[in-house]
Amino acid sequence: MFQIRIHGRGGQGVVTAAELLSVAAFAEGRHAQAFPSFGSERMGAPVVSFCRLDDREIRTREPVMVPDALIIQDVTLLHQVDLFSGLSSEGYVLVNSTNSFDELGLGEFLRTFHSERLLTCPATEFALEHLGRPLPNAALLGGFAALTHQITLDALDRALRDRFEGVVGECNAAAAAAAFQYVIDKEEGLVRASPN
Amino acid sequence: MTRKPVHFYQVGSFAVGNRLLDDENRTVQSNPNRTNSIDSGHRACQGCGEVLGARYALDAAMRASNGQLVAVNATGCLEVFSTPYPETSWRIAWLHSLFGNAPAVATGVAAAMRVKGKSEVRVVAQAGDGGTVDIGFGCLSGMFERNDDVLFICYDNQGYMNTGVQRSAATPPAARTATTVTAGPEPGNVFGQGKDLPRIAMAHDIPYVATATVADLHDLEQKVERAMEIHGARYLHVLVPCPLGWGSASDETIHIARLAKETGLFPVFEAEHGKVTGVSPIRRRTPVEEYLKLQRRYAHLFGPTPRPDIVARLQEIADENIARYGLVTNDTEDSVSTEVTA
Amino acid sequence: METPFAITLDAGTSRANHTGSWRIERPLYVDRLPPCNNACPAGEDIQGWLYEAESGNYEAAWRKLVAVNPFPSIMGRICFHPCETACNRVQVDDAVGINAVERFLGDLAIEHGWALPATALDTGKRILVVGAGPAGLSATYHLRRLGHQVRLVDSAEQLGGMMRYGIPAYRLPRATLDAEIARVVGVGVEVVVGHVVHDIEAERRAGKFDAVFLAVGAQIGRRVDIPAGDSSKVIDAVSFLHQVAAGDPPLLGRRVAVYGGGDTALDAARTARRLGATDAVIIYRRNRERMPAHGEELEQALGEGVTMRWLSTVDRFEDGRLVLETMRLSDQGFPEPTGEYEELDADSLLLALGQDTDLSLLNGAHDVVVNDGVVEVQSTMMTNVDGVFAGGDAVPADRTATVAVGHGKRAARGIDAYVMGTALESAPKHELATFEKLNTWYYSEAPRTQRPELERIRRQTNFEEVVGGLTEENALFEARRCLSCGNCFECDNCFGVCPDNAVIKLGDGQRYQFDFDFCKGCGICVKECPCGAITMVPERT
Amino acid sequence: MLRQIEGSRAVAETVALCRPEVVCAYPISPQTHIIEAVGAMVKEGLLSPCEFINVESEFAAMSVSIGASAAGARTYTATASQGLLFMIEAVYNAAGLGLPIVMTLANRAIGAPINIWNDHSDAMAVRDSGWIQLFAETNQEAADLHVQAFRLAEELSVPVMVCMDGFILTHAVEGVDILEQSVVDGFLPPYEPRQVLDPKDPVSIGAMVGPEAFEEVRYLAHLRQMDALARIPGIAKAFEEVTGRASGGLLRSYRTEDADTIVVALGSVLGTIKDAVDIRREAGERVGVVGITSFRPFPAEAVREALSKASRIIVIEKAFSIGFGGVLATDVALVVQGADAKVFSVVAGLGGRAITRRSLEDLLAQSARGDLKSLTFLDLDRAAVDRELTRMANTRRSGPSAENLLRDLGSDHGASKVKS
Repeated sequence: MFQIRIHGRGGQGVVTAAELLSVAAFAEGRHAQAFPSFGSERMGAPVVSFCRLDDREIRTREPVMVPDALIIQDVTLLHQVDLFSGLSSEGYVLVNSTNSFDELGLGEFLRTFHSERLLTCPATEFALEHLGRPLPNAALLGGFAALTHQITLDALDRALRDRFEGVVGECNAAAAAAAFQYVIDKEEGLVRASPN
Repeated sequence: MTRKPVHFYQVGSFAVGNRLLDDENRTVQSNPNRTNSIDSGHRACQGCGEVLGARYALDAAMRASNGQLVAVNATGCLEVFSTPYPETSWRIAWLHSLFGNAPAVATGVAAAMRVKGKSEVRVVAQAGDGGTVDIGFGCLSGMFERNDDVLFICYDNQGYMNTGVQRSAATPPAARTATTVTAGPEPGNVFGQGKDLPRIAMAHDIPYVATATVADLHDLEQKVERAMEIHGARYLHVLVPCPLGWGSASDETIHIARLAKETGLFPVFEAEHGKVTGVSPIRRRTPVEEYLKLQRRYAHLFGPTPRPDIVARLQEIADENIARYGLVTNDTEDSVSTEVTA
Repeated sequence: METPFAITLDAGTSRANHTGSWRIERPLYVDRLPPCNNACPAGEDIQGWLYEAESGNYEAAWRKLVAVNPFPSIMGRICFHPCETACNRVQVDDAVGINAVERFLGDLAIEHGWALPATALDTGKRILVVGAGPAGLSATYHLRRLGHQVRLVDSAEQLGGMMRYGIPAYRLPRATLDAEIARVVGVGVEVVVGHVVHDIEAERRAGKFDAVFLAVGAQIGRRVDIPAGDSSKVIDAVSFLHQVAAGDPPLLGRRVAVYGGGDTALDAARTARRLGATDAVIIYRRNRERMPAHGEELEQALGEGVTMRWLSTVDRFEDGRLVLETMRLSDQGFPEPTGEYEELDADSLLLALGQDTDLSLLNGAHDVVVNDGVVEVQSTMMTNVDGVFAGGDAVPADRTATVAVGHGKRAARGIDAYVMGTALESAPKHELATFEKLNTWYYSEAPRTQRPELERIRRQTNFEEVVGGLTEENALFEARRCLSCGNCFECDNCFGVCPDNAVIKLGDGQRYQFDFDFCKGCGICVKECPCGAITMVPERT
Repeated sequence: MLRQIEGSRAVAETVALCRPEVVCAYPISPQTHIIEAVGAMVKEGLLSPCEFINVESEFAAMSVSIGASAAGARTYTATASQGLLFMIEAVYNAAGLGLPIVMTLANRAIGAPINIWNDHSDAMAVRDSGWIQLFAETNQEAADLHVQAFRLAEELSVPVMVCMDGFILTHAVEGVDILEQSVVDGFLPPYEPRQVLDPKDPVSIGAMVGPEAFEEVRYLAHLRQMDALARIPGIAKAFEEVTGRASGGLLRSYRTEDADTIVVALGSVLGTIKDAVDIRREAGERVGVVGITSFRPFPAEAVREALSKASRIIVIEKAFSIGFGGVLATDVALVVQGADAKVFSVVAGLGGRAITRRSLEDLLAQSARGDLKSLTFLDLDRAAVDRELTRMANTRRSGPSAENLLRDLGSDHGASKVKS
């Protein structure tokens, strides 16, 4: 079972992200479970959502407490919420940012992690470019697909087009694809950067 | 509202029947084949005004709907004395649910009839003043606001009579009830409280609001007929004296209701979409004393230490009504035109 | 429908619960005596025939009327209608115009030629009626209806008595009078006119009459001794009116004085005006309040230019000049001489000081008790002599045509009982329906219809009828103003206001009945009955 | 068709397939998404004929439902928590009148202190109202139970409440097979009311019943629920025949064949419990689970049967009767009395407190060690409680405990949802 925890702020589509993730996985014949952290939060407050992916029935209803992957939609949360709770050094971390982890001041904390499982991605920029609105969701999911290979870009593309009709679907899909490509490129760059 | 002129002086404009009129111009109550929606054998007190009001209103509604009527009843005297197992006095389709929900239940019945394509079936909800102005007020306001196709009839006997005469938001000032005893500087119910539900109903801009009393059958039946011509939320507020709660003689019920109107204490009028469209002017203007003295709930105003000051305040209320609705007209001493033109 | 136990109940099942057991008092339908009926000297069931008239059943109304009084058209003109004075409606607005409706019905009957009810089978009894005035004609009519043979004799050439010879044509057109008298005679009466009865006993024996009815009226004008010069013309008003009626009016000159304060004085004065008198002055020793004549008659007279000299007596009459003494009223209201005199020019003086009865025909019947010039009678109208009955102006009573008609009817019943040897049973009198017993809320006030009056000027110059009749609309209107005091008129109030549906409506004309299985005895029906036809009585214990 | 959708959506679409004729709506979390979706379907004409009525309160919602059902319409509404309590008078009335209304209850805690998160206090508050109460373990079951609920309600003329855990199920997106309209139509015949308001056949519904017949009326209501016990398995079986899916029924057992310890629970927590049980099984413990679907009527026989071999019965429930203990535990203890099994009452997940697999494993271990108390409050912050107790002992006016606890625990603990 692969468990994802998504951190963001109310209004950024945190809940939708988890749902889209589950829908994409479901489309590929996997069992998926997505659910929000149930709160009385309003726009702007820190929000969390969860997603579980598995090849067998998912029975548990507990919140994701030992995530395999973290998606952080808003770096301003870094120093406000206990984002990394339960995350092992085997885990994946995807952060929406134009800065590197070092620049975010996380270099030290993540030193024990697998570097190829850590990624910052300028999702908001992709969003602004393709949607014209700062909604990093789709782009982050594209990045997540490239980073973890838990879902394919195709499945994500379909999920997005199902969820958002017409142009909006197009734009979201485009943002996702752009981020996906960005990650692939960056990974290759990484490989090149470390010859041995 | 159009009224048929009545020229038959002997029979008068006000008697229940008139052998000189064509059948269709006679009252429903004069018809031997009237529904008797609430039939004999009920357990209402001697001289009960509420059962009279209910039969008047529902029989008229039955005629107006060609018998296609369903009535919803709130908890209260009317419900208790009409349907104690194993006998019911109702001859019409009737449902009792709770004290405070008659308007909502009626909304449900109306919705069901609509969805079932039985548009010919009309729905009436009825409650006492407690079930209307107090505990049922929320549901009533909701039903009004949604303009549901329900005629809601309040039989106002100005208190919780079923539970032994306690004060409601419809209890008039100075009246004695078990919870507004005649002690202290302001004996009985205090001034400056209570709800004027007809006006609150009008504020909802519903198609039809009217008041009536059991003393003027013609007026009451005409208002029910008018209400039944309209679809949407309608409200009819009927004053029904309660011999038990008011401390009046059982044979005075209609007389007292008449005086309530003639003094101006109970304005009889009708309104459409929030605007007053007609009033029943006072026929023989009467000072409030005549009305009050017939009821023991006001006895403390005329006792060993009379309270002319309080009586005067009640007279002021009557005068304000008279001014607000223009209840006194040139015809006020001339009943003929009072009834013929309105 | 499969309904759940106890929660759902079948319609109307509570009729199994007889709430009549709650009752400590029970309502009771009653009939009370309407004040109009109570006041009618002729004994008419006024409310009864008004009830028919309300529905527009005019013939039915007329039949109810003539069952008692064969002269609706006449009464509708000359009756002083005490019924209207007694009418409870006076306390709401104005009395119902009973008299006008009666006249309307009477005229309608004449117009349509409605016939009086058929007479009963011949009893073989023969009755002699002396005097064809209202009393005699009324008695004749009722006796014929009872199946008796009647011989009607009168000294005059035409029937009608005072109705013809005392009441001027402008108040009672001859056509009307003739029509209604003809209708009575038409039921089969042996009429003998121009025949003066000198000995009643002799005539009775000769004609083998089982009974006689004396209705000779009061035809003799009372005279007082007034010093008068030869040239001064003094006539009694009764003779004057008689001569006018007979078509042989005496010459009175242009200035006519009438002495007296009764209706005859007014009739004489108004007739004089019509005969061309420029001045018609009535001299009366009391004042207007104490004048016996009926108010509306005086109004009409004044309207026609008749003038009044109140508080005056005629001292003497000489050379076309009347000397009058001025009177004053004592504390008791009696006129007293003042010793002051004044003069009044007059060509003639008519005396209207009352009438006396000519009882010379009783000479043979010495036993008949006569008192103060009139005949004493019992309630059956029989004198103290077997088989001799009397009525009208000849017996002690108000001298009006209506009273006379009542006498005639009562005498007829008395005579019938006497000749048939049966006891005269009188129906129990109901309690009077007083105003307090009504709930007038249910009646709307309505103005009384004023009878159209002919222009005064026309009245002064001819004998055309002064007071016009009602149109049908007005008559219907008047009839429907009746409050039906004391008697159910099926307004459905009791049926409608019963909280327990304990009143059963029996259908048109059948009234109602209480369902004591359910009546709780609240009494609302009693309180709300407009005409006071329900009462409460204690529950039987 | 199997789709990855939110639980609320699945329920709304399934309810629509049942062709309700009158639907009353009043918003309250976490039920709101359901009536929003149904309302949209009515407005879009996808569900027709149907009267969708936005009422002014839950009291009105149930009251309108009463009128509509009495007039012969198939009627549906949904609520939760305070909403259920606000309509409770009408809830009892609907059952008393025998009106086959179906209502979704998105289970949520009851204040004060106000709390929007999941537990079963609301359902327990109307346990004795005369409604049938069915609990769903998954969103698939929640959807399926509604179809069965309408059939059950209308066969018996009894209202049915389908309970699904608020947020945990209503807001969870997972695979749910939404039935075909033809399948539902085949399974659920048109509503034939047992009694109906009809001017042509007038009756008085809702008479006043005195001592002479009231007990009988109530006893007959009890018999109808006993009747329901007999029908529920049959309806579930019929449902399985047309859908090929086992949903509903009275209860379901998991790995109880040889179990000496059996955990009993209601609703969605059963999934997490099963995971925990599997793990304990691997550790060699003979543990099983019994999930109760029909809480009212309570399947006494079936429960006794299912627990007959167990020596330790652990009843985990998201509600309790303050002053005594578990509500379900009390019912279970009553039916197994006589057998030599000990019943442990575990109160867990109140007000949305997550019930974690870890805590459940610990609980089972504790039970295996034999030191499980008869009444346990899972994951109770004992320290915070003790501090409040001392505070109350020391100062007379210590203020409301809830606020004090929050202050003590610190806002992030108090308000945040995710804790490790």
